[in-house]
Amino acid sequence: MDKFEVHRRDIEEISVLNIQGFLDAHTAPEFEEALQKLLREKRFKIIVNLEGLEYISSAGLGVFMGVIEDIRNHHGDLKICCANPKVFKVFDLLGFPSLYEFFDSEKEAVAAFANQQNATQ
Amino acid sequence: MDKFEVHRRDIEEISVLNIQGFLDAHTAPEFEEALQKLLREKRFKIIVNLEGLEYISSAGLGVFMGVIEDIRNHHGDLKICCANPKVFKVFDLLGFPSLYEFFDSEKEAVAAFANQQNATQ
Amino acid sequence: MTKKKIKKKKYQLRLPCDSENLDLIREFVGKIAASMGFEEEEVHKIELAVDEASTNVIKHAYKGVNLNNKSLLIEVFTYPDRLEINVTDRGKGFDPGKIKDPDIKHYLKKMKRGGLGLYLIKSLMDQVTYNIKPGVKNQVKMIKYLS
Amino acid sequence: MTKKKIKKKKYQLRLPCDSENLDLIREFVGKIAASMGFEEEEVHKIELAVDEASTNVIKHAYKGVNLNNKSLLIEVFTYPDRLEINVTDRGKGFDPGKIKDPDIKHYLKKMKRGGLGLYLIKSLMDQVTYNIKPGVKNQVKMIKYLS
Ligand SMILES: Nc1ncnc2c1ncn2[C@@H]1O[C@H](COP(=O)(O)OP(=O)(O)O)[C@@H](O)[C@H]1O
Ligand SMILES: Nc1ncnc2c1ncn2[C@@H]1O[C@H](COP(=O)(O)OP(=O)(O)O)[C@@H](O)[C@H]1O
Repeated sequence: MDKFEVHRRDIEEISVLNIQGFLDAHTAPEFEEALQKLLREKRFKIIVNLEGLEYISSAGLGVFMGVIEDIRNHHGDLKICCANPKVFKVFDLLGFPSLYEFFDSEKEAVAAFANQQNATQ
Repeated sequence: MDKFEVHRRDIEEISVLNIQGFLDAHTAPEFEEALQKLLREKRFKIIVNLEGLEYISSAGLGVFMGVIEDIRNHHGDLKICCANPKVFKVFDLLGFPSLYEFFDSEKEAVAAFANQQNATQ
Repeated sequence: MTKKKIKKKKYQLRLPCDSENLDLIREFVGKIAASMGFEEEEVHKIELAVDEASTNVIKHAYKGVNLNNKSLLIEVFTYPDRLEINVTDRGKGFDPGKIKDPDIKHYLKKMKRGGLGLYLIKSLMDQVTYNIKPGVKNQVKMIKYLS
Repeated sequence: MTKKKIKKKKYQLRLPCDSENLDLIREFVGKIAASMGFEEEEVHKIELAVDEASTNVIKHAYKGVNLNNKSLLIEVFTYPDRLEINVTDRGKGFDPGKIKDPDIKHYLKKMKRGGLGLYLIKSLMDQVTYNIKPGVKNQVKMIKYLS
Protein backbone atom coordinates (compact mmCIF):
# COMPACT_ATOMS: atom_id res chain seq x y z
CA MET A 1 0.00 0.00 0.00
CA ASP A 2 2.99 2.25 0.57
CA LYS A 3 3.97 4.82 -1.95
CA PHE A 4 7.66 4.52 -2.68
CA GLU A 5 9.73 5.36 -5.73
CA VAL A 6 13.36 5.12 -6.82
CA HIS A 7 14.72 7.15 -9.71
CA ARG A 8 18.25 6.85 -11.00
CA ARG A 9 20.40 9.47 -12.73
CA ASP A 10 24.03 9.04 -13.78
CA ILE A 11 26.41 12.02 -13.64
CA GLU A 12 29.53 10.68 -15.30
CA GLU A 13 31.04 8.25 -12.79
CA ILE A 14 28.50 9.02 -10.12
CA SER A 15 25.04 7.46 -9.87
CA VAL A 16 22.34 9.30 -7.97
CA LEU A 17 19.37 7.42 -6.57
CA ASN A 18 16.45 9.67 -5.70
CA ILE A 19 14.22 7.86 -3.25
CA GLN A 20 10.76 9.16 -2.48
CA GLY A 21 7.87 8.39 -0.19
CA PHE A 22 7.90 5.78 2.55
CA LEU A 23 10.84 3.41 3.00
CA ASP A 24 9.82 0.59 5.34
CA ALA A 25 10.02 -3.21 5.46
CA HIS A 26 7.53 -3.38 2.60
CA THR A 27 9.36 -1.07 0.22
CA ALA A 28 12.99 -1.73 1.27
CA PRO A 29 13.42 -4.58 -1.27
CA GLU A 30 12.79 -2.13 -4.12
CA PHE A 31 15.55 0.18 -2.86
CA GLU A 32 17.86 -2.78 -2.27
CA GLU A 33 17.33 -3.96 -5.84
CA ALA A 34 18.17 -0.53 -7.25
CA LEU A 35 21.45 -0.52 -5.28
CA GLN A 36 22.33 -4.10 -6.24
CA LYS A 37 21.82 -3.19 -9.88
CA LEU A 38 24.41 -0.42 -9.54
CA LEU A 39 26.85 -2.85 -7.93
CA ARG A 40 26.31 -5.35 -10.74
CA GLU A 41 27.13 -2.57 -13.20
CA LYS A 42 30.28 -1.86 -11.15
CA ARG A 43 29.14 1.64 -10.35
CA PHE A 44 30.50 2.27 -6.87
CA LYS A 45 30.14 6.05 -6.58
CA ILE A 46 26.67 6.44 -5.29
CA ILE A 47 24.68 9.35 -3.91
CA VAL A 48 21.33 8.61 -2.32
CA ASN A 49 19.23 11.77 -2.51
CA LEU A 50 16.54 11.71 0.18
CA GLU A 51 14.83 14.93 -0.83
CA GLY A 52 11.44 13.30 -1.40
CA LEU A 53 11.76 10.76 1.40
CA GLU A 54 9.05 11.24 4.00
CA TYR A 55 9.70 8.26 6.22
CA ILE A 56 12.33 5.64 6.96
CA SER A 57 12.33 2.70 9.36
CA SER A 58 15.19 0.42 10.38
CA ALA A 59 14.37 -1.83 7.43
CA GLY A 60 15.44 1.06 5.21
CA LEU A 61 18.59 1.71 7.23
CA GLY A 62 19.45 -1.96 6.91
CA VAL A 63 19.68 -1.56 3.15
CA PHE A 64 22.35 1.14 3.52
CA MET A 65 24.28 -1.09 5.91
CA GLY A 66 24.03 -4.09 3.61
CA VAL A 67 25.87 -2.54 0.67
CA ILE A 68 28.40 -0.14 2.18
CA GLU A 69 31.18 -2.66 2.76
CA ASP A 70 31.02 -3.98 -0.78
CA ILE A 71 31.07 -0.41 -2.14
CA ARG A 72 34.08 0.65 -0.08
CA ASN A 73 35.97 -2.54 -0.91
CA HIS A 74 35.71 -1.36 -4.50
CA HIS A 75 37.10 2.07 -3.58
CA GLY A 76 33.69 3.64 -3.96
CA ASP A 77 31.42 5.35 -1.49
CA LEU A 78 27.77 5.88 -0.73
CA LYS A 79 26.99 9.45 0.28
CA ILE A 80 23.65 10.68 1.49
CA CYS A 81 22.07 14.06 0.87
CA CYS A 82 18.98 16.19 1.39
CA ALA A 83 17.46 14.28 4.33
CA ASN A 84 14.63 16.17 6.01
CA PRO A 85 15.02 16.63 9.79
CA LYS A 86 12.57 13.82 10.65
CA VAL A 87 14.36 11.33 8.43
CA PHE A 88 17.84 12.49 9.49
CA LYS A 89 16.83 12.01 13.13
CA VAL A 90 16.40 8.27 12.53
CA PHE A 91 19.83 7.94 10.91
CA ASP A 92 21.24 9.97 13.77
CA LEU A 93 19.66 7.88 16.53
CA LEU A 94 21.48 4.86 15.14
CA GLY A 95 24.85 6.53 14.73
CA PHE A 96 24.92 6.61 10.94
CA PRO A 97 26.68 9.99 10.67
CA SER A 98 29.85 8.36 12.00
CA LEU A 99 29.87 5.92 9.07
CA TYR A 100 28.31 7.81 6.17
CA GLU A 101 28.83 11.32 4.88
CA PHE A 102 25.65 13.42 4.94
CA PHE A 103 25.23 16.57 2.84
CA ASP A 104 22.58 19.25 2.73
CA SER A 105 22.63 19.42 -1.07
CA GLU A 106 23.35 17.03 -3.91
CA LYS A 107 25.89 19.51 -5.29
CA GLU A 108 27.99 19.21 -2.15
CA ALA A 109 27.87 15.42 -2.31
CA VAL A 110 29.03 15.48 -5.95
CA ALA A 111 31.81 17.91 -5.01
CA ALA A 112 32.92 15.59 -2.21
CA PHE A 113 33.43 12.79 -4.75
CA ALA A 114 35.44 15.15 -6.97
CA ASN A 115 37.63 16.21 -4.06
CA GLN A 116 38.32 12.62 -3.09
CA GLN A 117 39.27 11.93 -6.71
CA ASN A 118 41.74 14.82 -6.71
CA ALA A 119 43.22 13.81 -3.38
CA THR A 120 44.01 10.31 -4.57
CA GLN A 121 45.44 11.38 -7.95
CA MET B 1 -10.12 14.29 14.52
CA ASP B 2 -11.81 15.57 11.37
CA LYS B 3 -10.66 18.74 9.75
CA PHE B 4 -13.63 20.97 9.08
CA GLU B 5 -13.99 24.72 8.80
CA VAL B 6 -16.79 27.23 8.24
CA HIS B 7 -16.08 30.79 7.10
CA ARG B 8 -18.75 33.42 6.70
CA ARG B 9 -18.80 36.42 4.36
CA ASP B 10 -21.67 38.86 3.95
CA ILE B 11 -22.37 40.42 0.55
CA GLU B 12 -25.05 42.99 1.30
CA GLU B 13 -28.21 41.02 2.01
CA ILE B 14 -26.61 37.68 1.18
CA SER B 15 -24.49 35.60 3.57
CA VAL B 16 -22.02 33.11 2.12
CA LEU B 17 -20.84 30.17 4.19
CA ASN B 18 -17.66 28.57 2.86
CA ILE B 19 -17.43 25.07 4.24
CA GLN B 20 -14.20 23.12 3.94
CA GLY B 21 -12.87 19.68 4.70
CA PHE B 22 -14.96 16.77 5.96
CA LEU B 23 -18.59 17.21 6.91
CA ASP B 24 -19.77 14.14 8.83
CA ALA B 25 -21.69 13.34 12.02
CA HIS B 26 -18.76 14.69 14.03
CA THR B 27 -18.47 18.06 12.32
CA ALA B 28 -22.12 18.62 11.34
CA PRO B 29 -22.94 20.45 14.62
CA GLU B 30 -20.40 23.16 13.74
CA PHE B 31 -22.07 23.75 10.37
CA GLU B 32 -25.52 23.66 11.98
CA GLU B 33 -24.46 26.28 14.51
CA ALA B 34 -23.17 28.61 11.76
CA LEU B 35 -26.53 28.35 9.97
CA GLN B 36 -28.56 28.84 13.15
CA LYS B 37 -26.56 31.98 13.87
CA LEU B 38 -27.59 33.41 10.49
CA LEU B 39 -31.23 32.59 11.23
CA ARG B 40 -31.00 34.28 14.62
CA GLU B 41 -29.66 37.37 12.84
CA LYS B 42 -32.63 37.15 10.46
CA ARG B 43 -30.37 36.64 7.48
CA PHE B 44 -32.33 34.37 5.21
CA LYS B 45 -30.45 34.72 1.92
CA ILE B 46 -27.78 32.13 2.23
CA ILE B 47 -25.27 30.63 -0.17
CA VAL B 48 -23.31 27.59 0.95
CA ASN B 49 -20.09 27.47 -1.05
CA LEU B 50 -18.74 23.90 -1.13
CA GLU B 51 -15.53 24.67 -3.02
CA GLY B 52 -13.26 23.31 -0.28
CA LEU B 53 -15.56 20.51 0.80
CA GLU B 54 -13.94 17.14 0.30
CA TYR B 55 -16.52 14.88 1.86
CA ILE B 56 -20.11 14.87 3.01
CA SER B 57 -22.21 12.18 4.67
CA SER B 58 -25.94 12.11 5.37
CA ALA B 59 -25.32 13.85 8.69
CA GLY B 60 -24.19 16.85 6.64
CA LEU B 61 -27.17 16.64 4.31
CA GLY B 62 -29.44 16.55 7.35
CA VAL B 63 -28.22 20.02 8.32
CA PHE B 64 -29.38 21.44 4.97
CA MET B 65 -32.76 19.76 5.41
CA GLY B 66 -33.17 21.03 8.94
CA VAL B 67 -33.06 24.73 8.08
CA ILE B 68 -34.59 25.04 4.63
CA GLU B 69 -38.22 25.25 5.70
CA ASP B 70 -37.54 28.01 8.21
CA ILE B 71 -35.54 29.93 5.60
CA ARG B 72 -38.26 29.70 2.93
CA ASN B 73 -40.99 30.61 5.42
CA HIS B 74 -39.08 33.88 5.80
CA HIS B 75 -39.02 34.39 2.01
CA GLY B 76 -35.35 33.53 1.91
CA ASP B 77 -33.48 30.71 0.22
CA LEU B 78 -30.44 28.52 0.66
CA LYS B 79 -28.52 28.03 -2.58
CA ILE B 80 -25.56 25.74 -3.02
CA CYS B 81 -22.52 26.28 -5.21
CA CYS B 82 -19.16 24.87 -6.25
CA ALA B 83 -19.70 21.24 -5.19
CA ASN B 84 -17.04 18.91 -6.55
CA PRO B 85 -18.37 15.87 -8.47
CA LYS B 86 -17.87 13.45 -5.57
CA VAL B 87 -19.76 15.67 -3.14
CA PHE B 88 -22.48 16.54 -5.68
CA LYS B 89 -23.03 12.82 -6.28
CA VAL B 90 -24.14 12.38 -2.66
CA PHE B 91 -26.63 15.26 -2.88
CA ASP B 92 -27.83 13.82 -6.16
CA LEU B 93 -28.32 10.28 -4.86
CA LEU B 94 -30.75 11.67 -2.30
CA GLY B 95 -32.69 13.90 -4.70
CA PHE B 96 -31.49 17.24 -3.37
CA PRO B 97 -31.34 18.94 -6.78
CA SER B 98 -35.15 18.89 -6.89
CA LEU B 99 -35.32 20.94 -3.69
CA TYR B 100 -32.23 23.14 -3.75
CA GLU B 101 -30.68 25.22 -6.50
CA PHE B 102 -27.11 24.19 -7.32
CA PHE B 103 -24.68 26.49 -9.15
CA ASP B 104 -21.24 25.95 -10.59
CA SER B 105 -19.97 29.31 -9.33
CA GLU B 106 -20.74 31.61 -6.44
CA LYS B 107 -21.31 34.45 -8.91
CA GLU B 108 -24.20 32.59 -10.50
CA ALA B 109 -25.72 31.91 -7.08
CA VAL B 110 -25.50 35.61 -6.17
CA ALA B 111 -27.04 36.53 -9.52
CA ALA B 112 -29.92 34.12 -8.91
CA PHE B 113 -30.78 35.96 -5.68
CA ALA B 114 -30.68 39.28 -7.57
CA ASN B 115 -32.97 37.95 -10.29
CA GLN B 116 -35.48 36.69 -7.74
CA GLN B 117 -35.41 40.10 -6.11
CA ASN B 118 -36.16 41.80 -9.44
CA ALA B 119 -38.94 39.37 -10.27
CA THR B 120 -40.76 40.07 -7.02
CA GLN B 121 -40.36 43.85 -7.20
CA MET C 1 -4.46 -31.07 -9.21
CA THR C 2 -4.04 -29.11 -6.02
CA LYS C 3 -7.01 -27.45 -4.47
CA LYS C 4 -6.55 -23.72 -4.81
CA LYS C 5 -6.78 -21.86 -1.54
CA ILE C 6 -9.12 -18.91 -1.72
CA LYS C 7 -7.19 -15.74 -0.99
CA LYS C 8 -9.20 -14.20 1.79
CA LYS C 9 -7.81 -11.62 4.19
CA LYS C 10 -9.35 -10.38 7.38
CA TYR C 11 -8.94 -6.96 8.97
CA GLN C 12 -10.61 -5.94 12.18
CA LEU C 13 -10.97 -2.57 13.90
CA ARG C 14 -12.60 -2.05 17.29
CA LEU C 15 -13.15 1.48 18.55
CA PRO C 16 -14.96 3.50 21.18
CA CYS C 17 -18.43 4.57 20.03
CA ASP C 18 -17.62 8.20 19.29
CA SER C 19 -18.11 10.30 16.18
CA GLU C 20 -14.52 11.57 16.45
CA ASN C 21 -13.48 8.13 15.16
CA LEU C 22 -15.39 8.30 11.87
CA ASP C 23 -12.30 9.71 10.22
CA LEU C 24 -10.20 6.75 11.36
CA ILE C 25 -12.85 4.30 10.15
CA ARG C 26 -13.03 5.86 6.68
CA GLU C 27 -9.24 5.84 6.31
CA PHE C 28 -9.02 2.23 7.44
CA VAL C 29 -11.63 0.95 5.03
CA GLY C 30 -10.58 3.30 2.23
CA LYS C 31 -6.96 2.17 2.32
CA ILE C 32 -7.89 -1.48 2.19
CA ALA C 33 -10.30 -0.89 -0.69
CA ALA C 34 -7.73 1.14 -2.62
CA SER C 35 -5.08 -1.52 -2.13
CA MET C 36 -7.48 -4.10 -3.62
CA GLY C 37 -7.69 -2.05 -6.80
CA PHE C 38 -10.99 -0.22 -6.35
CA GLU C 39 -11.13 3.05 -8.31
CA GLU C 40 -11.21 6.31 -6.38
CA GLU C 41 -14.93 6.74 -7.00
CA GLU C 42 -15.69 3.28 -5.66
CA VAL C 43 -13.42 3.83 -2.67
CA HIS C 44 -15.43 6.94 -1.87
CA LYS C 45 -18.71 4.99 -2.01
CA ILE C 46 -17.32 2.32 0.28
CA GLU C 47 -16.02 4.90 2.76
CA LEU C 48 -19.37 6.67 2.78
CA ALA C 49 -21.36 3.45 3.29
CA VAL C 50 -19.19 2.46 6.24
CA ASP C 51 -19.40 5.99 7.67
CA GLU C 52 -23.20 5.78 7.50
CA ALA C 53 -23.36 2.38 9.18
CA SER C 54 -20.92 3.51 11.87
CA THR C 55 -22.76 6.79 12.42
CA ASN C 56 -25.93 4.77 13.04
CA VAL C 57 -24.19 2.72 15.68
CA ILE C 58 -22.82 5.89 17.31
CA LYS C 59 -26.18 7.69 17.20
CA HIS C 60 -28.69 4.93 17.86
CA ALA C 61 -27.30 1.59 19.00
CA TYR C 62 -26.62 2.35 22.65
CA LYS C 63 -29.22 5.04 23.26
CA GLY C 64 -30.66 4.31 26.69
CA VAL C 65 -28.57 1.16 26.93
CA ASN C 66 -26.56 0.73 30.10
CA LEU C 67 -23.33 -0.96 29.11
CA ASN C 68 -19.76 -0.49 30.14
CA ASN C 69 -18.06 -1.17 26.87
CA LYS C 70 -19.92 0.68 24.12
CA SER C 71 -17.74 -0.27 21.22
CA LEU C 72 -18.04 -0.40 17.49
CA LEU C 73 -16.56 -3.26 15.47
CA ILE C 74 -15.60 -2.99 11.82
CA GLU C 75 -14.56 -6.18 10.06
CA VAL C 76 -13.24 -6.16 6.52
CA PHE C 77 -12.76 -9.29 4.43
CA THR C 78 -11.02 -9.02 1.10
CA TYR C 79 -11.47 -11.61 -1.65
CA PRO C 80 -10.06 -11.58 -5.18
CA ASP C 81 -13.41 -10.39 -6.53
CA ARG C 82 -14.99 -8.47 -3.68
CA LEU C 83 -14.87 -6.63 -0.39
CA GLU C 84 -17.11 -7.56 2.53
CA ILE C 85 -17.59 -5.23 5.47
CA ASN C 86 -19.45 -5.94 8.69
CA VAL C 87 -20.34 -3.15 11.08
CA THR C 88 -21.38 -4.61 14.40
CA ASP C 89 -22.73 -3.32 17.71
CA ARG C 90 -24.16 -4.97 20.81
CA GLY C 91 -26.84 -2.35 21.36
CA LYS C 92 -30.59 -2.36 21.25
CA GLY C 93 -31.00 -3.29 17.60
CA PHE C 94 -33.75 -2.26 15.16
CA ASP C 95 -36.06 -3.68 12.55
CA PRO C 96 -34.59 -2.83 9.16
CA GLY C 97 -37.80 -4.01 7.46
CA LYS C 98 -39.70 -1.21 9.15
CA ILE C 99 -37.41 1.55 7.93
CA LYS C 100 -38.86 3.05 4.74
CA ASP C 101 -36.83 4.69 2.03
CA PRO C 102 -36.84 8.44 2.50
CA ASP C 103 -39.11 10.70 0.50
CA ILE C 104 -37.23 13.94 0.20
CA LYS C 105 -40.27 16.17 -0.45
CA HIS C 106 -42.01 14.62 2.50
CA TYR C 107 -38.97 15.27 4.65
CA LEU C 108 -38.95 18.90 3.74
CA LYS C 109 -42.57 19.34 4.84
CA LYS C 110 -42.04 17.61 8.15
CA MET C 111 -38.73 19.33 8.78
CA LYS C 112 -37.51 15.91 9.74
CA ARG C 113 -33.86 15.11 9.25
CA GLY C 114 -32.26 11.81 8.70
CA GLY C 115 -33.53 8.44 7.56
CA LEU C 116 -31.03 8.87 4.77
CA GLY C 117 -28.28 6.62 6.07
CA LEU C 118 -29.72 3.19 5.38
CA TYR C 119 -30.95 4.36 1.99
CA LEU C 120 -27.49 5.63 1.07
CA ILE C 121 -25.87 2.37 2.15
CA LYS C 122 -28.24 0.44 -0.13
CA SER C 123 -27.53 2.79 -3.03
CA LEU C 124 -23.76 2.71 -2.61
CA MET C 125 -23.08 -0.99 -2.06
CA ASP C 126 -23.87 -4.05 -4.20
CA GLN C 127 -25.41 -6.12 -1.44
CA VAL C 128 -26.57 -5.23 2.08
CA THR C 129 -27.95 -7.59 4.73
CA TYR C 130 -28.89 -7.13 8.37
CA ASN C 131 -28.54 -9.55 11.19
CA ILE C 132 -30.19 -8.21 14.34
CA LYS C 133 -30.06 -9.79 17.79
CA PRO C 134 -30.78 -6.93 20.23
CA GLY C 135 -28.27 -6.70 23.08
CA VAL C 136 -26.18 -9.48 21.59
CA LYS C 137 -25.03 -8.66 18.09
CA ASN C 138 -26.49 -6.30 15.52
CA GLN C 139 -24.71 -6.46 12.22
CA VAL C 140 -24.90 -4.70 8.88
CA LYS C 141 -23.07 -6.70 6.20
CA MET C 142 -22.11 -4.86 3.02
CA ILE C 143 -20.55 -6.27 -0.12
CA LYS C 144 -18.93 -4.46 -3.04
CA TYR C 145 -17.63 -6.28 -6.11
CA LEU C 146 -14.55 -5.30 -8.07
CA SER C 147 -15.72 -4.55 -11.60
CA MET D 1 -16.83 14.30 46.59
CA THR D 2 -17.43 12.08 43.59
CA LYS D 3 -14.81 9.66 42.47
CA LYS D 4 -13.48 10.86 39.14
CA LYS D 5 -13.63 8.25 36.42
CA ILE D 6 -10.33 7.87 34.61
CA LYS D 7 -10.80 8.68 30.95
CA LYS D 8 -9.36 5.67 29.20
CA LYS D 9 -10.17 4.73 25.62
CA LYS D 10 -9.37 1.51 23.85
CA TYR D 11 -8.69 1.01 20.14
CA GLN D 12 -7.87 -2.33 18.59
CA LEU D 13 -6.63 -3.29 15.15
CA ARG D 14 -6.14 -6.86 13.96
CA LEU D 15 -4.50 -7.48 10.61
CA PRO D 16 -2.94 -10.18 8.46
CA CYS D 17 0.80 -10.50 9.08
CA ASP D 18 1.99 -8.75 5.92
CA SER D 19 4.35 -5.84 5.42
CA GLU D 20 1.85 -4.22 3.04
CA ASN D 21 -0.14 -3.33 6.16
CA LEU D 22 2.58 -1.28 7.87
CA ASP D 23 1.18 1.82 6.25
CA LEU D 24 -2.27 1.17 7.72
CA ILE D 25 -0.77 0.53 11.16
CA ARG D 26 1.21 3.79 11.14
CA GLU D 27 -1.83 5.81 10.08
CA PHE D 28 -4.01 4.20 12.73
CA VAL D 29 -1.62 4.85 15.58
CA GLY D 30 -0.54 8.23 14.23
CA LYS D 31 -4.09 9.54 14.01
CA ILE D 32 -4.91 8.50 17.54
CA ALA D 33 -1.70 10.05 18.87
CA ALA D 34 -2.31 13.30 16.99
CA SER D 35 -5.88 13.52 18.27
CA MET D 36 -4.55 13.22 21.85
CA GLY D 37 -2.42 16.29 21.31
CA PHE D 38 1.01 14.81 20.63
CA GLU D 39 3.22 17.12 18.56
CA GLU D 40 4.12 16.07 15.03
CA GLU D 41 7.62 15.02 16.08
CA GLU D 42 6.27 12.80 18.85
CA VAL D 43 3.65 11.34 16.52
CA HIS D 44 6.46 10.38 14.16
CA LYS D 45 8.35 8.63 16.97
CA ILE D 46 5.26 6.70 17.99
CA GLU D 47 4.53 5.66 14.41
CA LEU D 48 8.11 4.50 13.95
CA ALA D 49 8.17 2.51 17.20
CA VAL D 50 4.95 0.72 16.26
CA ASP D 51 6.24 0.10 12.75
CA GLU D 52 9.39 -1.50 14.21
CA ALA D 53 7.45 -3.74 16.60
CA SER D 54 5.05 -4.74 13.82
CA THR D 55 7.87 -5.38 11.37
CA ASN D 56 9.41 -7.75 13.91
CA VAL D 57 6.18 -9.69 14.16
CA ILE D 58 5.93 -9.84 10.36
CA LYS D 59 9.57 -10.89 9.91
CA HIS D 60 10.21 -13.15 12.88
CA ALA D 61 7.20 -14.21 14.93
CA TYR D 62 5.78 -16.91 12.70
CA LYS D 63 8.97 -18.07 10.96
CA GLY D 64 8.73 -21.85 10.79
CA VAL D 65 5.50 -21.76 12.78
CA ASN D 66 2.59 -23.69 11.32
CA LEU D 67 -0.51 -21.73 12.13
CA ASN D 68 -3.63 -20.92 10.18
CA ASN D 69 -4.28 -17.44 11.42
CA LYS D 70 -1.01 -15.53 11.43
CA SER D 71 -2.32 -12.22 12.62
CA LEU D 72 -0.92 -9.14 14.22
CA LEU D 73 -2.78 -7.31 16.96
CA ILE D 74 -2.28 -3.65 17.78
CA GLU D 75 -4.01 -2.30 20.88
CA VAL D 76 -3.96 1.38 21.74
CA PHE D 77 -5.09 2.77 25.09
CA THR D 78 -5.32 6.51 25.54
CA TYR D 79 -5.23 8.18 28.94
CA PRO D 80 -5.24 11.88 29.78
CA ASP D 81 -1.47 11.79 30.32
CA ARG D 82 -0.21 8.99 28.11
CA LEU D 83 -0.57 6.57 25.24
CA GLU D 84 -0.06 2.83 25.68
CA ILE D 85 0.43 0.53 22.73
CA ASN D 86 0.61 -3.25 22.76
CA VAL D 87 1.84 -5.16 19.73
CA THR D 88 0.98 -8.82 20.11
CA ASP D 89 1.61 -12.03 18.19
CA ARG D 90 1.05 -15.71 18.94
CA GLY D 91 4.29 -16.86 17.32
CA LYS D 92 7.46 -18.45 18.60
CA GLY D 93 8.56 -15.64 20.89
CA PHE D 94 12.10 -14.56 21.78
CA ASP D 95 14.24 -13.61 24.73
CA PRO D 96 14.48 -9.82 24.79
CA GLY D 97 17.19 -10.02 27.48
CA LYS D 98 19.48 -11.79 25.02
CA ILE D 99 19.19 -9.13 22.33
CA LYS D 100 22.11 -6.71 22.68
CA ASP D 101 22.02 -3.10 21.61
CA PRO D 102 23.57 -2.75 18.18
CA ASP D 103 27.13 -1.54 17.68
CA ILE D 104 27.09 0.22 14.38
CA LYS D 105 30.82 -0.13 13.64
CA HIS D 106 30.63 -3.79 14.46
CA TYR D 107 27.69 -4.16 12.11
CA LEU D 108 29.57 -2.61 9.28
CA LYS D 109 32.42 -5.11 9.66
CA LYS D 110 30.15 -8.11 9.77
CA MET D 111 27.94 -6.81 6.96
CA LYS D 112 25.10 -7.80 9.18
CA ARG D 113 21.88 -5.91 8.91
CA GLY D 114 19.25 -5.39 11.48
CA GLY D 115 19.18 -5.64 15.21
CA LEU D 116 18.18 -2.02 15.05
CA GLY D 117 14.45 -2.37 15.63
CA LEU D 118 14.35 -3.12 19.37
CA TYR D 119 16.98 -0.47 20.00
CA LEU D 120 14.98 2.14 18.11
CA ILE D 121 11.80 1.26 20.02
CA LYS D 122 13.65 1.78 23.31
CA SER D 123 15.05 5.11 22.13
CA LEU D 124 11.74 6.42 20.82
CA MET D 125 9.34 5.49 23.62
CA ASP D 126 9.32 6.37 27.33
CA GLN D 127 8.80 2.84 28.59
CA VAL D 128 9.02 -0.55 26.90
CA THR D 129 8.25 -3.95 28.41
CA TYR D 130 8.07 -7.44 26.96
CA ASN D 131 5.77 -10.24 27.91
CA ILE D 132 6.72 -13.45 26.12
CA LYS D 133 4.77 -16.71 26.16
CA PRO D 134 5.85 -18.58 23.01
CA GLY D 135 2.95 -19.89 20.95
CA VAL D 136 0.46 -18.22 23.24
CA LYS D 137 1.00 -14.49 23.44
CA ASN D 138 4.11 -12.42 22.82
CA GLN D 139 3.63 -8.79 23.60
CA VAL D 140 5.65 -5.61 23.38
CA LYS D 141 4.10 -2.88 25.51
CA MET D 142 5.16 0.70 24.80
CA ILE D 143 4.25 3.86 26.68
CA LYS D 144 4.64 7.49 25.66
CA TYR D 145 3.73 10.38 27.96
CA LEU D 146 2.24 13.66 26.84
CA SER D 147 4.70 16.36 27.86
N1 LIG E 1 -27.06 0.17 14.58
C1 LIG E 1 -28.32 0.59 14.87
N2 LIG E 1 -28.84 0.41 16.11
C2 LIG E 1 -30.10 0.82 16.42
N3 LIG E 1 -30.91 1.43 15.52
C3 LIG E 1 -30.46 1.65 14.27
C4 LIG E 1 -29.14 1.25 13.87
N4 LIG E 1 -28.98 1.58 12.57
C5 LIG E 1 -30.12 2.16 12.18
N5 LIG E 1 -31.02 2.20 13.19
C6 LIG E 1 -32.42 2.72 13.12
O1 LIG E 1 -32.75 2.94 11.76
C7 LIG E 1 -33.20 4.28 11.55
C8 LIG E 1 -32.84 4.77 10.18
O2 LIG E 1 -31.44 4.96 10.08
P1 LIG E 1 -30.85 5.94 8.98
O3 LIG E 1 -31.48 5.62 7.67
O4 LIG E 1 -29.40 5.89 9.03
O5 LIG E 1 -31.36 7.40 9.38
P2 LIG E 1 -31.10 8.27 10.68
O6 LIG E 1 -29.95 7.67 11.40
O7 LIG E 1 -30.78 9.60 10.13
O8 LIG E 1 -32.37 8.24 11.45
C9 LIG E 1 -32.60 5.07 12.68
O9 LIG E 1 -33.35 6.22 12.99
C10 LIG E 1 -32.58 4.06 13.83
O10 LIG E 1 -33.83 4.03 14.48
N1 LIG F 1 7.83 -10.55 17.71
C1 LIG F 1 8.96 -11.27 17.66
N2 LIG F 1 8.91 -12.61 17.52
C2 LIG F 1 10.05 -13.35 17.45
N3 LIG F 1 11.28 -12.81 17.51
C3 LIG F 1 11.40 -11.48 17.64
C4 LIG F 1 10.25 -10.64 17.71
N4 LIG F 1 10.71 -9.37 17.87
C5 LIG F 1 12.06 -9.43 17.88
N5 LIG F 1 12.49 -10.69 17.74
C6 LIG F 1 13.89 -11.14 17.76
O1 LIG F 1 14.71 -10.07 18.18
C7 LIG F 1 15.75 -9.82 17.25
C8 LIG F 1 16.11 -8.35 17.22
O2 LIG F 1 15.07 -7.61 16.64
P1 LIG F 1 15.38 -6.20 15.99
O3 LIG F 1 16.18 -5.42 16.97
O4 LIG F 1 14.12 -5.60 15.55
O5 LIG F 1 16.33 -6.47 14.74
P2 LIG F 1 16.06 -7.31 13.41
O6 LIG F 1 14.60 -7.54 13.30
O7 LIG F 1 16.57 -6.41 12.36
O8 LIG F 1 16.87 -8.55 13.59
C9 LIG F 1 15.24 -10.36 15.94
O9 LIG F 1 16.27 -10.73 15.09
C10 LIG F 1 14.40 -11.56 16.40
O10 LIG F 1 15.21 -12.70 16.59
